[in-house]
Amino acid sequence: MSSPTATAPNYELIQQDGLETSLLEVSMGPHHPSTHGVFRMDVKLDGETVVDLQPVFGYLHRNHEKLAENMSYLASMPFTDRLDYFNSMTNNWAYALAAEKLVEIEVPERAEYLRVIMAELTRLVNHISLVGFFINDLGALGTPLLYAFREREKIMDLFEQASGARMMCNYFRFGGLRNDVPEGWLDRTREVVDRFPDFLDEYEKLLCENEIILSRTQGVGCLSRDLAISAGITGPMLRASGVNYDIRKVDQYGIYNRFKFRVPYTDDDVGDCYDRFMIRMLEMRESIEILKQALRDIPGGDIIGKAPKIFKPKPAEAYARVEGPKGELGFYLIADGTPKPYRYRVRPPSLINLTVLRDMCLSQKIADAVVILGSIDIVLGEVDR
Amino acid sequence: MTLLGSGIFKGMAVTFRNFVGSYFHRERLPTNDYSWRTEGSLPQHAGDYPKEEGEQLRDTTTVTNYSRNFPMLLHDGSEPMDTIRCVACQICERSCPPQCIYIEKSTEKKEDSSGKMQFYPATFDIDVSVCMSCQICVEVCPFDAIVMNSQFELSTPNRFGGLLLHQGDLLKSNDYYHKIHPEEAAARDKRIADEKTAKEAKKKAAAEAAKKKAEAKAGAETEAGDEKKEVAE
Amino acid sequence: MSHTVGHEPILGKFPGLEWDEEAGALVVPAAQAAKIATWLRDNDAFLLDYCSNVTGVDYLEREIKEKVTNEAGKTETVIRIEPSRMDIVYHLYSMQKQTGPLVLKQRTNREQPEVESLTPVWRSCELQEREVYDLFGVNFMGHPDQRRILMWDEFEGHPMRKDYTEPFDYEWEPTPHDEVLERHQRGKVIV
Amino acid sequence: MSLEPLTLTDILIATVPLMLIFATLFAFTTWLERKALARIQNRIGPNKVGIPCTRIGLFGLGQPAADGIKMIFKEDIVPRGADRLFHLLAPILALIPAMLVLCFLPLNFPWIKNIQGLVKPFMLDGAVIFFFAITGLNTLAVFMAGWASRNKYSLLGGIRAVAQMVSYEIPLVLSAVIVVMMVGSLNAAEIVKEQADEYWFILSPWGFTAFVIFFIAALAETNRSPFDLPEAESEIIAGYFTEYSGFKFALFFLGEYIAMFAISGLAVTLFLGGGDGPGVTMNPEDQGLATEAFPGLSAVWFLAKIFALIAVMIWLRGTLPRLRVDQLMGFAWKFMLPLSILNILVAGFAWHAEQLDNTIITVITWVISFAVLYGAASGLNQLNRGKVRPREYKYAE
Repeated sequence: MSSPTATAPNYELIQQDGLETSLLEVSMGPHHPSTHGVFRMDVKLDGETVVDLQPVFGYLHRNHEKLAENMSYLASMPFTDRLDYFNSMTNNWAYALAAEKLVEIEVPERAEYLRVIMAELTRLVNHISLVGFFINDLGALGTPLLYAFREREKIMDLFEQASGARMMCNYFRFGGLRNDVPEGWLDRTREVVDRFPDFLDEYEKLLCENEIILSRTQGVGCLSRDLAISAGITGPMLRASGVNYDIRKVDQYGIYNRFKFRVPYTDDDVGDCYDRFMIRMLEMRESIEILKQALRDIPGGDIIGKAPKIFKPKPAEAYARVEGPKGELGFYLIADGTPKPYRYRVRPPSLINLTVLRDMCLSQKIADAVVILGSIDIVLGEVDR
Repeated sequence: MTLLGSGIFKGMAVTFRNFVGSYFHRERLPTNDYSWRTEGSLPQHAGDYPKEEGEQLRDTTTVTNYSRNFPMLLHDGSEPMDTIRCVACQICERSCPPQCIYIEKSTEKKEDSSGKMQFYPATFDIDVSVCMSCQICVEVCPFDAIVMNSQFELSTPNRFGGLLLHQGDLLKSNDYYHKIHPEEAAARDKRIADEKTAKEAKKKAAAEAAKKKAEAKAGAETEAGDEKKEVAE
Repeated sequence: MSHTVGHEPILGKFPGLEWDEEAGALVVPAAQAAKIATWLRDNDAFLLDYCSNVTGVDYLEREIKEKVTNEAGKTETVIRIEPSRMDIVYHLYSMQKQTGPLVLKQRTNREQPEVESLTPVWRSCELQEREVYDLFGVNFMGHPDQRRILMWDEFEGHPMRKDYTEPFDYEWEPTPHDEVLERHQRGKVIV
Repeated sequence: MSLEPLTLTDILIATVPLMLIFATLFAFTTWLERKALARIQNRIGPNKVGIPCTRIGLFGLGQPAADGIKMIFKEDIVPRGADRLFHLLAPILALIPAMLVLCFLPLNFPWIKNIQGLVKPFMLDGAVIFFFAITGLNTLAVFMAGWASRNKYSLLGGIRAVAQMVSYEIPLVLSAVIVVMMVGSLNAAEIVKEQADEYWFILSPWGFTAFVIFFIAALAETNRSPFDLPEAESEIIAGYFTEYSGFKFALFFLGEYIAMFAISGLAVTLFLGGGDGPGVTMNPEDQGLATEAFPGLSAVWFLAKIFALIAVMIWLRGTLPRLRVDQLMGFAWKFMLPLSILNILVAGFAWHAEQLDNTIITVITWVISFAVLYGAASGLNQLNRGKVRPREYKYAE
């Protein structure tokens, strides 16, 4: 089996009666309404059809890894918030997991539960706003997006009450969490979680049967199972391509083995934008199930384990990964016995999911290229780091 | 067979319900009227924007109570510089990830609020154009001297000077802290008090133990020697 | 739980294959990397079809002081010089068997780093190897599209190398806290 | 009926109030659209700009004026290398045809009753043909803007606009043909009179089908969502007016809304009975003029119907995403065109059936034609849709 690689269709310019035609080269981005940030696609068009597409990265590059290598372990924590600024909580968690692997800190029970709650709330936030943005890319005038943001706001309030900030939470610490949640927070969360399915019902009614959305997304941006595995696609995108692989189930990090939840995936080898959109819609319902169980079972107690005052791990290597809302978010740390990591590496799901952008966009329409990019779900803070 | 275009009609029903609902159900309309009472009372905290004054005072669950923005320095009494908690140990300066804190230690010691002789910061600047509100300075501070403020109306036309907060801008009283973050401030004060009593109890116990030991060891020694020992403690 | 992949069966198969116990990684000789990778991917015992993470690690030449107990039973400090090197690290998982990770390392010198590209084996290496090329200056032989990815094309140097220094004409926007930065750059230890 | 030649005063009295009214309505419609969209999206919408120098908000009714002032004072930027002349002409050309066709809407404003000569515009015998001929010019303006901007997005937008407008012109005209067939006249006033006498055409099966086709095609003609491809924000920035700013942009904006009024006005004329409504009797002997309960009632009804249609347009805009360009063309050629041709046949048979003047036969004809049209629409829909339908998903425990 050889690795499937991208090949541009053998495209030939038509020359007729001495008239020369050429492709229309459009540089979509770095400021374009729907590249989700400063991302560029150099597109070659034949009429409306995409003949070639080259993603161009690096407009938001700040060498996060180098910064972190010149900083104490703890000081990188707030910078992980800024990787994928929709999911600061899961970013924190992945980094904390990697650091905890280096020094083996016990995480108290309550902190583990709160970590799961935060991560699943984050997943709701990410998926709901992603679906909103995705429909926006399809050309809806922001209505689904604003409904999504209406609900996101409620979860953002919860984050703010717990951590003090809406997006840059900086809430996780090695061995636990920074502080306990305030009084009554769990009740407010329960209320939000209980009402979320109603919103999802409404949202599904608005979107899932709409003929225009169906015809715009089905058969668009197909990603075969083999290519998805080979290209290292993770997260909802992988499951939409027909692979049942969820790191919450495979690695069972944290306490995910205690919760009963299902992982939606598709069985057929289509993997188009509709699948990716629907898998995210279905995943939100499962997140709500996890949240309900976690909120029911959460014990009292300490919030942070016995972490050393000065974090100075012995020389070792650790790779930890979590199922972030966008895919596998991994942190690879090499300690050399100093308070700074010798090597600090982020495995960004957004960047690696973009590997197949070209393959999916070729010979689609330019409007589809935007939709496909939307369905990949990227955040440029993470792509460029 | 479904009705022709039924998906579109369902969607239109949803938007219509939201259209009507936004007039009747408050929670469908997350934004509030962007208005405040009089010309003079400009918003000071995030909570001011969506809320009327009375409503905001009653509400302890949202924005101001929990949010953090930029750090501030705490002082205990009425005269800020005399009761400043900061002892210019520069831990926060060293652990600040974007390195936005600048401290100069004083050359001589001064009495702090509890009467102890301590250093104090001769200069304490925070460049809020760089600060990323991560709260790590608050966590590392062993003296509870620096906490997060929730004031955010800091915009200024001066890009260089205006965003560099000096000691005078940063110093806030503990009462102010209690007003903006009541729960957190109460917890912090309780912890400080607990630590203090624990420390005192420990000290007392240690002193007593030492006393006993000394007594047992050399019961016949003079009082002067005993005193000497206590001083050495 | 995820099962780590046993490395023992692989060691005998290929000459020159080493197991780095400290790092927990399989060190492959650079010339055979693609062959071994393909074998690992297609062999039924491993089926490592998913390459999660690709990165480089730059090791400068350094002196390691070690306390060694000599024959006489005395401890003495020995200075050992570890040569500089460049590691390219691959984290491999199996999606079919749900096992992993197996860490694969290609080791090369850091003056003229050159390794075999594994992009033909796993597509997921494509962008990550470009990133390693960009930030570490490692040349991947057989990479279909080796260009800079994060830095711009005219950029000189490879910023993730440990000995990289900013060029003197680096564009710098003055801020009111330049003094603070200066003090930090004078070599304060960050706790 | 012989008419006196028009004087300049007559023309001014007929046209200036019309332009003023529609310019005001344009301002009001932008406010309405922003407000309604905001409410659909659970926002408040414009609510601050009211009477200047006071804090009286007036629900943001001053917003359009503020927008207008802003637009006028904004810098007019023409890209380097653009064709300056056509860049300037395009927004003007976009506005003129839209304004022009407004004159031929059978609006019975009270002041025109007194001037005998001014009845003439409403009695233009080829009003419907004239309407389509003039609105066709809009395509030219859009393409001119797209080409002259020297911007690839503008060009794409211009190309899309031409393809879309030309394609949708056909179902638009074909559905209007049905009304012309039923009435036997191209005169707008006569069409209205016929509907006032018999029934509004929207109430018959073929009329309803024709109205739906007309309305959808009208959305496409005026580049409204879900057919706003020429200005698709998420794909090609702002399409053909990407490079327009300031007053030129305002002219485009104005032209677009006036075109909306015009095409809704035509829909009202053709299918919704024009100025007909409670309190209004159309005078058969005095073509186009009506006896009203109070002066201007007929015009109010007409405008109310226009606004009803515009409200639906806004509602659709707030709900639907955009079609793709091939689907858009497919929809026009594979769905709307066959359906409207079939509709013409159905309408023809129905007209003959109605000539028999038998209630039972008429009812049967209506039922049959409804069934035929709905069946044809469903069939075409199924054919076009292919395998597109909601899917089932699996769960792994």
